[in-house]
Amino acid sequence: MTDVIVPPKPKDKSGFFTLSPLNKRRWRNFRRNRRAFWSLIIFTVLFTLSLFAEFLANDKPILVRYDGGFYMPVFNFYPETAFGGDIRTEAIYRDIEVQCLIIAQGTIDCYDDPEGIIEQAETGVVNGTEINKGWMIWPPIRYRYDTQTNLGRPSPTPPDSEHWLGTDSAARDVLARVIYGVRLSIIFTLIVTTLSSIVGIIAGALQGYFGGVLDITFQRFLEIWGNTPQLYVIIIMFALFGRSFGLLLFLMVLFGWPALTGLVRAEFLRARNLEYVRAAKALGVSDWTIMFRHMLPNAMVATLTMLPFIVTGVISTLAILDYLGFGLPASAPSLGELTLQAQRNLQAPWLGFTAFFTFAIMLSLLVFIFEGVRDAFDPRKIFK
Amino acid sequence: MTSVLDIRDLNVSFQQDGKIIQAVKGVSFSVGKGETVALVGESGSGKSVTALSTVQLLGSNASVAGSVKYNDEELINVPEKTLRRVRGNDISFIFQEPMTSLNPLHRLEKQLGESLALHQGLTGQPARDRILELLTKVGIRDPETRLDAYPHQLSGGQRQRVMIAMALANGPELLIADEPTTALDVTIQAQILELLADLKAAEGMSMLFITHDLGIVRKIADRVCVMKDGEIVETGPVAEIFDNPQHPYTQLLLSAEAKGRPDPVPEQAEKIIEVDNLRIWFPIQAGILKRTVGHVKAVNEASFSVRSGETLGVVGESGSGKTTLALAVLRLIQSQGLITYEGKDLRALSNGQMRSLRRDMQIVFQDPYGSLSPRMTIAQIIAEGLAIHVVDKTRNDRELVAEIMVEVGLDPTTMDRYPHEFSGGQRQRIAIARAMILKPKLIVLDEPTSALDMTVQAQIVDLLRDLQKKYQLAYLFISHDLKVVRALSHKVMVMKQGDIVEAGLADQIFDDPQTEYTRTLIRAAFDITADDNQVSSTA
Amino acid sequence: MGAYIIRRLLLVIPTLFGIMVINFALIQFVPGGPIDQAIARAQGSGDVFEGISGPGSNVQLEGGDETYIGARGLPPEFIEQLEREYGFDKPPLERFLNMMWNYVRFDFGDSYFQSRGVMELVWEKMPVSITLGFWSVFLAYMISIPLGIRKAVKDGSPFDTWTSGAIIVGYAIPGFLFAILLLVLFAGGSYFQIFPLRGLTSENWSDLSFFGKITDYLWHITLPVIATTISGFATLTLLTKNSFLDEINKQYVITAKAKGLEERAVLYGHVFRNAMLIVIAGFPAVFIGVFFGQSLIIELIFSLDGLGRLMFESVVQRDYPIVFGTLFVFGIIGLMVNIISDLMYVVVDPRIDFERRQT
Amino acid sequence: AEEKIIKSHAYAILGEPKYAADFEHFDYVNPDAPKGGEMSTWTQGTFDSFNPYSLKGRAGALSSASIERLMMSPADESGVRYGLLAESLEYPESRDWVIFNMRPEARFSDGTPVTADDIVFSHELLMEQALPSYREAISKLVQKVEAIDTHRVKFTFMPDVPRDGLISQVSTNPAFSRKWFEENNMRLDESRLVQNLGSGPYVLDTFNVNRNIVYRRNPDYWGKDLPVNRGRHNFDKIRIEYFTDNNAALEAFKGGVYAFRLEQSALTWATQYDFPAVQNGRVIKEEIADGNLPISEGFVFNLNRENLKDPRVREAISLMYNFEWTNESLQFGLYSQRHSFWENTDFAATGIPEGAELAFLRSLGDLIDPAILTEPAVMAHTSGARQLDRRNLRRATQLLQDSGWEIGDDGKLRNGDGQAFNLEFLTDDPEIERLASGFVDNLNGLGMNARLTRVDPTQYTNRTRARPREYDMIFDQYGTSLVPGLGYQQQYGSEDAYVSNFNPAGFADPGADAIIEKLIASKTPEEFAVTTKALDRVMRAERFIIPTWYKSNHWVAYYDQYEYPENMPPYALGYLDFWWYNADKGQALTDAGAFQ
Ligand SMILES: Nc1ncnc2c1ncn2[C@@H]1O[C@H](COP(=O)(O)OP(=O)(O)OP(=O)(O)O)[C@@H](O)[C@H]1O
Ligand SMILES: Nc1ncnc2c1ncn2[C@@H]1O[C@H](COP(=O)(O)OP(=O)(O)OP(=O)(O)O)[C@@H](O)[C@H]1O
Ligand SMILES: [Mg+2]
Ligand SMILES: [Mg+2]
Repeated sequence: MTDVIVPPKPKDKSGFFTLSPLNKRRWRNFRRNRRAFWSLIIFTVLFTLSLFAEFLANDKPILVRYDGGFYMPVFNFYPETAFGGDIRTEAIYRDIEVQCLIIAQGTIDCYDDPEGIIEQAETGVVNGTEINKGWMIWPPIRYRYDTQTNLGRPSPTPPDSEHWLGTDSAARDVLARVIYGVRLSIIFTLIVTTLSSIVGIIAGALQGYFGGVLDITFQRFLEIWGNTPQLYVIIIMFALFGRSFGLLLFLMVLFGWPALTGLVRAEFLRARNLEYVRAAKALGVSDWTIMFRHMLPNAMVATLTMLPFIVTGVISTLAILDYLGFGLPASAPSLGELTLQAQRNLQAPWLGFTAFFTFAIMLSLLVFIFEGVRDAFDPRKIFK
Repeated sequence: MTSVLDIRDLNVSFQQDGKIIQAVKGVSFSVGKGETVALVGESGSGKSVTALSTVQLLGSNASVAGSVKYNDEELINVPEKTLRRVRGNDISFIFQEPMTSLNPLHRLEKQLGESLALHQGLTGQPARDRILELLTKVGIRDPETRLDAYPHQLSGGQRQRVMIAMALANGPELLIADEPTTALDVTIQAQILELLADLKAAEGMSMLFITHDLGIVRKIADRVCVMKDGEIVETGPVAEIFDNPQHPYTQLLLSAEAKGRPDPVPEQAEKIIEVDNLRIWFPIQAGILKRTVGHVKAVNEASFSVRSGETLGVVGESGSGKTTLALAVLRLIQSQGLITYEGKDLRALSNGQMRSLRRDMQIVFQDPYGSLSPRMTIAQIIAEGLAIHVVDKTRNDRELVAEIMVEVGLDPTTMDRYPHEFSGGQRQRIAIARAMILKPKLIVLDEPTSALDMTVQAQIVDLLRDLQKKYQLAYLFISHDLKVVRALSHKVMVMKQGDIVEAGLADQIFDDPQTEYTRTLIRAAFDITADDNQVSSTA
Repeated sequence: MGAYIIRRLLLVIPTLFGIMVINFALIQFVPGGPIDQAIARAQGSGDVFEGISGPGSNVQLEGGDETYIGARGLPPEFIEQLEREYGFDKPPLERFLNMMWNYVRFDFGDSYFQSRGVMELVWEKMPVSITLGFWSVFLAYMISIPLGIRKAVKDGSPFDTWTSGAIIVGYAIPGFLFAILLLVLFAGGSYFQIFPLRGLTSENWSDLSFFGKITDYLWHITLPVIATTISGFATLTLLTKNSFLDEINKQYVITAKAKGLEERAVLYGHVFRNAMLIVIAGFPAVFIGVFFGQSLIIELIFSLDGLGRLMFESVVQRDYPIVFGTLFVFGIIGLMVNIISDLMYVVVDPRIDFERRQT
Repeated sequence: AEEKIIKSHAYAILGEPKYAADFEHFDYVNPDAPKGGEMSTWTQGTFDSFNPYSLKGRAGALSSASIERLMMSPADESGVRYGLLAESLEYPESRDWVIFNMRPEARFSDGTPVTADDIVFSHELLMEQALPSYREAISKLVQKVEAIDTHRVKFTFMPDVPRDGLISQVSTNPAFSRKWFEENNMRLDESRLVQNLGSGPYVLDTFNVNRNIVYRRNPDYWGKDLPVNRGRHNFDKIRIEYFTDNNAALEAFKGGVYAFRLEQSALTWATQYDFPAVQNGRVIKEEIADGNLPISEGFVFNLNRENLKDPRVREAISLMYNFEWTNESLQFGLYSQRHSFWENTDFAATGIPEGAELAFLRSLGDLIDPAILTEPAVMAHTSGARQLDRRNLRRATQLLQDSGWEIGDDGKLRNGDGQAFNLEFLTDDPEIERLASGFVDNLNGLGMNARLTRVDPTQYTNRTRARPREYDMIFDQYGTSLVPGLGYQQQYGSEDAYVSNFNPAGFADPGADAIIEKLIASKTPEEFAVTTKALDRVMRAERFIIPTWYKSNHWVAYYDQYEYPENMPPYALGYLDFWWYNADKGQALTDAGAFQ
């Protein structure tokens, strides 16, 4: 039968990976949902930006030119002595003296009259001697999440040209904290959500699909697990291993995965009776494929709906843990801590607004993206 | 004659993944008061879409243009409220796919009682009485015991009859019936047609009747519209069309018939499957505790065998346990008794062992729609088996899929669509393609041609016969269409209420039925044909 | 099915036992126990909520018995006596068995830090918890489900878009910030003094007429309930919407429409049960949950004394009788509710069963 | 041998009581203060008990206020007691015992007289059911308590304990009613919503758990005309409102739910008190001088840690604390830097030792570092406006280098063995976390591996109670007082240094021990001053605590209906005690709708 026209399996232009026609259709549908598509783009952009937080907000210059050499303080440690100073600890680039040293090729007079020397250095000659003028490239925000600023005013201070979102109650730049905080929360939640959803969905699917003893014992296990006071486990683990990002992550996955299990189990209990499952079985499809290729896409409503909320749920659990004092280490740029500060400092509404907008933007983007995904997977959805 | 339904220049198009598919193109016809118009034509030609668009029951991706007037009232682009008044009461619907058309979570009583309450305000005992009456009329045995059943506990034909009862409940003025008798055995079919004829006579009910069974058309229709590719190619009084078809397609349609006889089975053919004393009883459960209060004896002590290259036709009244038997043979439901496949006891195999055998035993389900995963494209669905059971390594899956699609009469360019974007007959062919692509040794076909028009039906029958010859396939062929059974089967088994009442060689059964039941069955089948002849001769 | 239920009921016992064992084992490893808490108390600190409610604007009003507390030495005898008092002089196994024996007889003992029975305390906190639990669930369901259905019907319309926006914003507002905002705006002395600052009822509640009592109660709970509910719409609404979207195009819905049913009847009579398996089956849990509604932070902000506070406090203070007593009782209830939920699945969808599939 | 028996209306630990036996009223009260009105204020949390003598339950505000004692302390003298239930006291010079002569007119609020037997009963009750720590302490001091007759009670002290402070200790014993306890079957070690029967000026009026407690002035109070009570207890009612949330409480104040607020939070004080009622003068916001000895709070080193044993290291670490920046940026500039353990008093060491102090220090010989004799007393360092002060950084580096900690090429401190400098700052208080985070950052800047660990209060207790102590640094306090007392040994003595909870640094120094011995025994204020200055000097030189902040004012805000005496006493704010209500102003406010 050579005359059969096989619709070409469209090749993806990128050539890196090829999408099946169905996935292409889904992707097209997703793209047609402009809200979801733009949300995805914005989210990706924001997230990518936040990945480069060190270059956006830092109390160290990205690049330093000193005495003919290049220095990258963001990555490397340089003592002040490296720039001709006399302090052997890390150079404090925010100090005018250090800036002067860098610009004026380590002129020691910088300790006495930094402004003056810098002014002279502009001319290329300091105190009569010609110098190799240095320079620095700073990130747009000259604060890291834990940099305490020298404002000379009680913090929190309202937004101004120096601190675009003001400072928080520990005199730290709110914008810098938000940038780092967003990165931290997103990485944290993506990992936690991915891991716990995978485990949770698989567990729920197995339970619902196979039923019987597997279901009944696993459920009991979940019940026991669900009744374990997380706070104690967290306290114990923190006491044993110290507070850390990784440990908290591990604990959140540990306690987070049953969230979806019940839903998926229920959907599977129902779906396993449907005719197409029987058809797949008759075809000899393996249980695994039946579960994840046939049933899951159809039993995914609840899961897909819940996912953005699980993501934000992780963020807010993190926030609440911070709030209750069982969260990340103190100086970590946590959004929860920001909210707590907002509550404590009602006179500083910019804290509350920042927290709110950060949450709202992240959540809306996620909800819209997942709505798009859901629609893209909906065979009946049409896009005008 | 005043027309009850007047369709002018109806255009229906679907939006499908950015493309526009024109399903109905400028269709115009009308149905007069008390008149029965039959809509026949190729599978996928737009019959169902035309019917559904009359009262705006198409999904949101359809756009309908033109005019549909019901008793001079426009139904296109009018508020839901107007439509609601008309639907169910004045215009009743029987949907093509009864298997999926009932609410799976409502008991029969509720499904039927709902329209009664809605349009007649009937509740309580009177409603119940009426429901029982309706069920009896459509030939459901022991209707009292069925009131509490859920749709999934009914056989395909039973569900279809429930649909019919539902449609007739309010004595509609216009009945739109989309292949209402496909899942019914000939006796019941006759009973239903009679019922419809009565209603027509007594209450002047008009009908728009969609079917591929030309026998029925001859029997009950006044006029016929022949559709092809979304257009009406020919229309006229029944007799005229049948006797003197103008359009080539009509001619083709009328001449198409499942003809011929199966090739004889080679002598040395070995038994593929052997069933001994198979019994399937469904518990009847009550209350949330689900106490078992009795059993539906779906299949009692069935024994038979099929050899390779052989076709065993299974016929019997609707609800007699054919589907149940078929499922049990492939170990898709639990059963008692012995099932031996190539000498192995199927019931003793582990799930894994069973799985590797599945390549060789395939099934086409009675409910094709339900058996297609709604979120997979048909290319995926058809090709799925290929991924599990290596068939032909040298060739690309999509090529194989395209090939089989052409063989069953589907357009391969549609392979990336979802199941719901097809017509009933097309879905049935998808299900056939899915089974055939694996070239298995045994195929169970549960009413595989019920939704197919004559031309396609003939094509499929030929295909089945060809494949059987080529690959020595064994078929377990379940059908109500005795002509098709005749054309395909070497042996025939007749079932009634779970029992095999008669079994033997096809010729023997057809020519010399032993039991009364078989005789009635065969008589009924040929009665209608006889009637046809009558109609055509009198006209 | 009957056998299944009996099996499930019997399994409650080992499960509960498992829960208790795990927890008991766990607390053996928690740094800091009731004794430390007692010592902290003896030294005049150990307020659990200080970290949350803001650094103490707390004036020491405990009567200035400075010489009494002044002798805050920590002789070993003191600790020994505490240990005796809390039963820590016995080996863990014995303590555990004692505890279980008592619990089996529904004797939950007294709090370590209050001379009152555990159940008495729980009982006392119920009004607040029920109020917050009931109203937030009630509002969430009453608003979310119809809203979700509407959104599904009007999928993609401007209505769909703006309601999505609204519920997301609601969800994104950190509950406690919102609570404070409400409090400052509508209860505080700065803006509108419309609602009361704290409590469930007025002081003179018992003197009010029946109608007065109701209005007084509603007046008091408005702000806390709004604050607890605001974020609760999003999930349920979107779940409803998406579930409906999945069902709304199915063939049986068209059948229902063809019967001439009204849209409402189609949506609520036909689609609802099919679409909302999870929501319906989850309802018993939600309903029971109403009685144990916990919203720690709202309780703190509105000075309500509910279970949220009791439970958190007991965990942090290592008030183990309360921790274990509540664990036991809520554990039993939870296990029962799980059974009911599973039965609900079957009620909603009779095709569902829990057996192993043989085929 | 006949001992001289001293009989007096008052007892002073040091020196002489200010008021003679026939005084009419305390100087600081307004003897003509009008009676009436209501004092209302708030407190945080909730209450579930009225028995503050048990660890169980949270006692309601002022729940022990109605319990009177044998003697009371005035607000303008420290270490002095005047008779309350007791008219006078008698004791021998040796102070082996003391007899209190009780006022026969004293009555419990149910009308029954307060007798010597009740005092005996109270003592027995406390010894049986009070906190073990208290029992422990008292049983070591008091041998027996007996009623000599109905109104004379005698306390006999243990033979070998120092006598100082014993009398004043027992003179503040509460007086419980035997009859009430026995009739009602009450215990002292339970939490209950029944108040102990007392004899004081106020009785419980109403209470609402989780909402408020109201006390009412007892018109039949037996002691209302006593000189010690003149001009006091002016309010008819005292109402304490309960809020869990600080914001809610403040809002309630703004809305007039209660009328008096003593502010503890700098943040609130600096930012929240500009609401309309303050602007239009309905609410008065003022700072009232606080003459109390500031508590010696600060960042405490764990001296048991090897790394922290060198005072130069401790000094280097101290230099990383920037008081000026912290106060300015985080504390609204409301605090002062503390230098001394007796800050703001004449007992603090200043400059180079001279005179009696020098002589005393010399007498200690080589128990103390000779540098102490010649160097001025250690003052807290100053820092510039920048969080990490370069000058201090340089100096700290130098100090560390001197003590063997070199900064490596990676900027990390290492000792000779190549070990890094790890330091954990432990806290359970988010506020401290906020205030100390800059300090800890600076330590990292100095090349240490410093981290700030916050744990929950129970765990904090657990870790600070553990021996050896499980922290490098914490924020804690040392207590000092204006009179000699036994506590000094517990706080600074080397005997208990390892175990004592009052010595979080584990400070132990033979020189300090010698000074403390003298300090406890000092008989006159002059003697006391010499010894405190010496101790102050020695302890400051040890730098075991980095002195932080203190404030010298009470921050109060109240509706303009309360008034207080012109010459406020140094040691008490007295808003529940000797303030009074101006009915006219109160009426005006009420008429203007200030209250809810
Ligand atoms: N939702 C849809 N989206 C896209 N195409 C559709 C959709 N529904 C139907 N079609 C297409 O419209 C055409 C007409 O379908 P229709 O169901 O009316 O056929 P039919 O005449 O009833 O056929 P059959 O006899 O097989 O039932 C078919 O080609 C089908 O593929
Ligand atoms: N799950 C079930 N529970 C209870 N009864 C059932 C169940 N499935 C089928 N039945 C009953 O078993 C009998 C046989 O059904 P089956 O589907 O095998 O009939 P059939 O011969 O295929 O009929 P049709 O020709 O109408 O499709 C019917 O009476 C049906 O009601
Ligand atoms: Mg059709
Ligand atoms: Mg069937």
